[in-house]
Amino acid sequence: MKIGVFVCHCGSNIAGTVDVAGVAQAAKNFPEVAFATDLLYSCSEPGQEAIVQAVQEHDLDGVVVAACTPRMHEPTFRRAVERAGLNRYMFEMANIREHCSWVGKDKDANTRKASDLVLQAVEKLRFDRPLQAKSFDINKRVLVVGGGVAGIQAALDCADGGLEVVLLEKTSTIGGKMAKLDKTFPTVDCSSCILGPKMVDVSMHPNITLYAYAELESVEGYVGNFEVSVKKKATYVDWDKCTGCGLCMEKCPSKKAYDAFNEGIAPTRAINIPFPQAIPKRAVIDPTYCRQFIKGKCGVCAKVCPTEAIDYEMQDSFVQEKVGAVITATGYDLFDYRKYGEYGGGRYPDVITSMQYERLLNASGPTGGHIQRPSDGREPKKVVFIQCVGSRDKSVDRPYCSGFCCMYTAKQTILTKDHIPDSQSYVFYMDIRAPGKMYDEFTRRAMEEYGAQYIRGRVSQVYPYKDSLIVRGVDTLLGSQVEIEADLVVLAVGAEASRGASELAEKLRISYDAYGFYMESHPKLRPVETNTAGVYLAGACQGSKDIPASVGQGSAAAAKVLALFSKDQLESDPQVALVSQARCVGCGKCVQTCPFGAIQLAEDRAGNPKAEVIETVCQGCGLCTVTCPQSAIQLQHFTDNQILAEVNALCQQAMEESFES
Amino acid sequence: MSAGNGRELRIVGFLCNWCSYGGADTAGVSRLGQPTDLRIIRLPCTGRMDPLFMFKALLSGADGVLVSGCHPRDCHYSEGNFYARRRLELAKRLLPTLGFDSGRFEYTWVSASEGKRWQQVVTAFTEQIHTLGPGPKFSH
Amino acid sequence: MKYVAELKAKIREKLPELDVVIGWKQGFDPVHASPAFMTTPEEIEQLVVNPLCVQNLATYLPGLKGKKVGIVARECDTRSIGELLQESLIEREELTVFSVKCPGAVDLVKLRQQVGDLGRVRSISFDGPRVTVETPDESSSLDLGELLPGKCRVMAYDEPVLADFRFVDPDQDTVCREEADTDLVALEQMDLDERFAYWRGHLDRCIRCYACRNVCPMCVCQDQCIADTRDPHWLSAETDVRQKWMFQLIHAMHLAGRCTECGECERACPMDIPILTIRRKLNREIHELFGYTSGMDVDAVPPLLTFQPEEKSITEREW
Amino acid sequence: MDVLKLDSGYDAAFVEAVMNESGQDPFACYQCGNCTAGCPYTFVYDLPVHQIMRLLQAGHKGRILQSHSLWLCATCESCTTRCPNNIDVARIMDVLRHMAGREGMITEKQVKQFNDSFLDSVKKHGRVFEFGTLVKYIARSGRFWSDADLGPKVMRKGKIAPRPHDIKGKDEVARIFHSVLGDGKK
Amino acid sequence: MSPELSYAYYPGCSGLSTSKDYEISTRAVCRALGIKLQEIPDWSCCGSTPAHTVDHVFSAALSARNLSLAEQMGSDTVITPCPSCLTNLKVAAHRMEQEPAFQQEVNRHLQEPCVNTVQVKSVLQALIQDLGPEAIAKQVEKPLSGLKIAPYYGCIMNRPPEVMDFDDPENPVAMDEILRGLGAEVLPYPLKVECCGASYGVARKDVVMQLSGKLLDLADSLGADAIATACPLCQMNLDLRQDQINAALKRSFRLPVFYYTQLMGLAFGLEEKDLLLNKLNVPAGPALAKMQQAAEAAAEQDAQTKEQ
Repeated sequence: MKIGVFVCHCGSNIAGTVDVAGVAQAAKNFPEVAFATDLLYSCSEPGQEAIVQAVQEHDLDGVVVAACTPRMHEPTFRRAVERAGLNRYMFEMANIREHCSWVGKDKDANTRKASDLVLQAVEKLRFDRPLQAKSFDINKRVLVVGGGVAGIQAALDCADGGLEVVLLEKTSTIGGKMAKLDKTFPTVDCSSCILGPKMVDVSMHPNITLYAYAELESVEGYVGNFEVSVKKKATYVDWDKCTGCGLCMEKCPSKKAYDAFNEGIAPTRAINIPFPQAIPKRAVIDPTYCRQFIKGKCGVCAKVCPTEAIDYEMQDSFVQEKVGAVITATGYDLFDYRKYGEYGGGRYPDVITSMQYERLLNASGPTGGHIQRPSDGREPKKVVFIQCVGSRDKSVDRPYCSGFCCMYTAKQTILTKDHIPDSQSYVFYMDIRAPGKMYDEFTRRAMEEYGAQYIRGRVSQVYPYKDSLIVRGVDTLLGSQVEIEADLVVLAVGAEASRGASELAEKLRISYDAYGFYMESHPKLRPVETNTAGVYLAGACQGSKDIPASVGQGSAAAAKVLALFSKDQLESDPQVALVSQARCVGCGKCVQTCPFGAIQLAEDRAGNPKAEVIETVCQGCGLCTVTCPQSAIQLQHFTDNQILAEVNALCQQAMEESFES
Repeated sequence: MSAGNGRELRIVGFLCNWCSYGGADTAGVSRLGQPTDLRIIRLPCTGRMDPLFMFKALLSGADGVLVSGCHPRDCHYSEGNFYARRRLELAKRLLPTLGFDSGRFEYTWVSASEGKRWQQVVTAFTEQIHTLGPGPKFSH
Repeated sequence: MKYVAELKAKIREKLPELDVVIGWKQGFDPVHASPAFMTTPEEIEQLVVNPLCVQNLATYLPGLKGKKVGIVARECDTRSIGELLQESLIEREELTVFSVKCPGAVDLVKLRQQVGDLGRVRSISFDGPRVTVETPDESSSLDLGELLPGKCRVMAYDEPVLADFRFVDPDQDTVCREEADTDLVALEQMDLDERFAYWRGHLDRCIRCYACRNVCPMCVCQDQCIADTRDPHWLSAETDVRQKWMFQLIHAMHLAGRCTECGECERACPMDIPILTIRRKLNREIHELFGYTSGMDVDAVPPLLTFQPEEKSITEREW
Repeated sequence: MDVLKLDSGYDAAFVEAVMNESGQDPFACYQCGNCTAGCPYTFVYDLPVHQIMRLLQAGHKGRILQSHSLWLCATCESCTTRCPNNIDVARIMDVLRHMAGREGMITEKQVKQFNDSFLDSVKKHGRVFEFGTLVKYIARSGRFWSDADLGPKVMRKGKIAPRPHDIKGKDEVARIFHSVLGDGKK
Repeated sequence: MSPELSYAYYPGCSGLSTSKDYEISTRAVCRALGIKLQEIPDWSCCGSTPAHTVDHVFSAALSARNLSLAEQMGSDTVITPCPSCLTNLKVAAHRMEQEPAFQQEVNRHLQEPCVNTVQVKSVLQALIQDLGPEAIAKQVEKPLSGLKIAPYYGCIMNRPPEVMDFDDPENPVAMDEILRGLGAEVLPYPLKVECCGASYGVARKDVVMQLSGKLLDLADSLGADAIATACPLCQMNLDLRQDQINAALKRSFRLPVFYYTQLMGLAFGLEEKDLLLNKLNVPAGPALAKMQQAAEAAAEQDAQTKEQ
């Protein structure tokens, strides 16, 4: 075998703390290395060209590139060696940037380490064998989880692109958080005026199947061929019959139900259609408030329903769908404002969240768009906004900036002035984060045109005093404690991962961060992909986002799915398990442990049982290889011999040193 | 920044591609400094981690072995780390009987986002191995 | 044993339905018994059951898969059979178990320590706990309890795991017993360096004959043991102690959660290396971790082929 | 106000000492001002707490140790409880006060005198003898007793014990004073 | 009654003097509830605020001497009525637990080393967590019906939460629960944990006038008949200095400031010698009379409804 080794400078990223030329020099003495050199930027066009040329000039059989992490550029270099005429799997990478030059300061130690990592890669490469991908058919349907604006956009774009879409929504209507908003920044245009038509498009689109009030129960399979089970939660109303006329809601005698759509700011009925523009516009019974469920008698809705749609006996039901890709657009939830005891949220009725305020501002909200204090219905004149409630705060485990609160708070001060011209808004802020197009101009308008008082500092305590709320904070620019006797306090609550996000991630086998936000494949270059092939992200499930960014990601995820489905077949990753028929004794232990059912027992010609891998089902985890005592089943590209070669490469030297000392 | 007396010891890491290898990358991208003793072998999953690789490494002269994968329930392959946990825990418990300090081998879970945790793990484990000193050797 | 006649009669009765029945017969000298593969009534007559019948005959079962096999088995041997069944390495319907109450066993290493060269033994006879050994020079009366192999001292089996026919003499007591595992205790009293030196010393003597592996009833790999191949290349042919040590670890880990502690490995070892100790340690840990004892329940799943999302007995390290 | 020299004025040894003695990282502070916002004593401070934290980040020992605020903090723990960055601000204040005391920078003499009188009483009796503390404080501070109006109320109602309660282990308590603080006060 | 509760008891110096009423009523209430208090023999001062403003090892050593004495009694829990003592004892125990080196250093100065095995609680915590509000309510003979009370906890009873580890640091409710159980009307008093000025009454009287004045003002604005407190220092600032505050702020508050244990004793029907209500500077009479009237009015109404 003739191996070529290419050690990358990555500008000064590697060369700054690793003697790159020295590593290349050392590599010349490694087994079967026929050529070694250093390259300034191996991933650049000239860098790749140099590799291709060297392969052809020196008749190389395999290539090692020592550069960044394989999670970044392995595909790039595989394509390069393929261009040079080699099989793309005759290639290994040594990660001497993320695992070496960037984490160690001692250049000598880094250089030794880089050299070890190159030897390790060379030793592994010596056992590499050419692998060929297999093609398999795919199911060109896509599942979109979450019917907020990101999910709506993704569903519409996919459907317009000719794909069949299954859209799943947890609540009884699509629209998500955006449907609750009054106006949107920085244009102050009406939220439902821009979202409403899109919601209607979803309901009218021939390619979209919408399951509202439904959740993802389970996911099996892999890219191109997922099988999902959808749980349709019991609504106790037959939606095929329900016309959304609202008569039931009008007559329902249980009037104290929690109104999630209105953020609990006013009660609703136990049978409920969240808002007039709901899609689908169908009623749902909340059994925790419904008298029929609590007391076992009532039946008013069943009596008044003109289409006899009420069904108190309804059970959850399940439907199976086959899809080839999944877009998760499960959005976010709001920080629990009760966690700051000093602000009294939940104890003092006139301390509310920004989303509750949004419902007070909204003409279709419970107050008809008139701002009224929850405690006494009085119109507030002095409104205090407190920012960063559940953002940038380690003490509540929310150290991140939610990103949109500064903007919506500015919007709310503007709307407050619009609604109540003789009002005064005060905003306590730490920093104003307004880096979008027309964003900073917008916050300046709130201050300059609408007279909002911005106070740089936090609020330490809010408490009721007579008819008002005393807000005590600091103005750090003045270096002084400040107090405001306010009528209403609005807490700009931050975003957190949607409740249940981690459970969904486990079903989809995607990663999430410490706060439950989903991990993208690469923070810059693959922002809507996950590390699980065929699963994509859109919107705030990946991290807090405003509307333009969510819509943009919805479209981006759709584009990714359309690109994936542009071919009729996909190529499977050939790094799968392979059975040595000679060595397999047919004990079946691998069949027992394979998480994917990718191994079955078949008989050889002599009728002996032998394990057999279904290549397109195997995901390449290697669990079987460890399970097999005679090592008869080997994960290609991660064979026992390859890992043993790596272990030996790393330990041999230590062994020799220990004999020396 | 080698821990301890300046002389490096040999630590072999086996990391799953999806979580911990990514976590180590995240640590690198964030320039979170670490001791230089560790060398990482990339596995698709800790389910691929045969405990015999650990024994092999220790018998071949490694002073410490570290395995790291996805947190339980977060395995990219659903179940790989569940099997790994049983196998590795058992192997760890056998070490003292053979005359190896069980602290020479650790397995843990670090997700791709946990660069800081990876730094802590590497630093603490390297310190631990330096405290134990070079592993038992076979030279007579 | 008194039940031998009854046993022979039953085997004779069943033999027409079976391809072979495995038992013991007198070996090449007075102190050795050897396995007997009985296919004819004449061969049945040679059957013996006494403390010299030390082999775990279950070892032969996987190799006879597909045949109708009868087996004479002591209680501890049925544990191996149980494990084999559990792993589907043999089929229950192909198997007839003639379960005998164990008469005790003689560890020939211990016998040699008592009477010297075993080649000089003219005859050996058993009467309950007494063992009488005749050599040209003397006749010595020994205590069977003193001659028991280590494996009979750490776990007591009163009943078989499974049986089709059961043979017990009236008033026959269980010979094996549950005492402290002295080998393990001794090992645990050493410090780490001493333990390392202990194994390095013992394993250095290994001659890589693989008798331990060949005799093991649970070694399913048959001719495909990874010790004998370059693909994968786990072991080199070097005589370095590390290779020998690695082989023992491969064997032990492959048996983890499966080893039935029959002790055949240690009995077969020509160098008297205490390799059963490693397996016993693993079994002890497995019991502590998973509450599991191999071979005792034909329907159980071996602990390393399954998992719990929350492992109650595993405390993971915090960093 | 003086120009602060951010480069040459940075007293690294001081910052490190504060970090060591308090076990806190002042650089975790992002100056939100919550400590000042909630501090009941801000109205009598010359430097609000968040500025003390900022001066600490800037390494300006002099301005910090000369502040009156250090001696007016009552360790009510508002700042610590509400700090979004989990800094134990009250402990930092305590440590700064220790340092100021050691360097003889006592800007609120009366507070210090009251504390000393209190501790003298503990040292002498093993428990604090409130009446004695008060008498001693008045003598020490040389101040007109501003609480003279309370005297009759307290006395008449028997609210203050007229005699000390000496404990058996008072020598042991006195030894703690000597052995931790040395013979002079820290 | 639940299995007998028994604690090592640390009264604190002020209990012998300025807060004798707190001390006596605490003991009486515990007696009535069957709680056994074993006073730590020869306990010494915890050092209070003055000690920790000087040095942390010093402060911890003064506290640890008492923890060590409690250990020698064989007790596993020590309780104290005074929040200042509580804080000092708890901070010492917490830091010794967190930092073994600190514990060693502290022990170097003690005659008997402190192993740090006893748990420290306030009497309030023991009452609410170990005994429970139901058991307390059961003991009530004369409900405090009609009495509007502002519950005031003081600043250090629950803060910082990492150390004190009891109740909500911003909105504690333990005392509310007890008072409600006594039949009183507990007002939603928002400044439950705001500092009253602490020990600055002597050296910086102006501070206490402002801070305690604010507390009284808020209680007054809510229509409180009285304030209940759990801290000797707070009680002294609010009660003894109420006339000074009135003079300084030109106000005329007449709010009695009870120890919550006095109110418990009152509701339990204990005698004056167990309550020492006469030690309050602002007399309790008017408030109690009002309660009496309310009770009579209620009884009358009750009788009328029965007649009807």
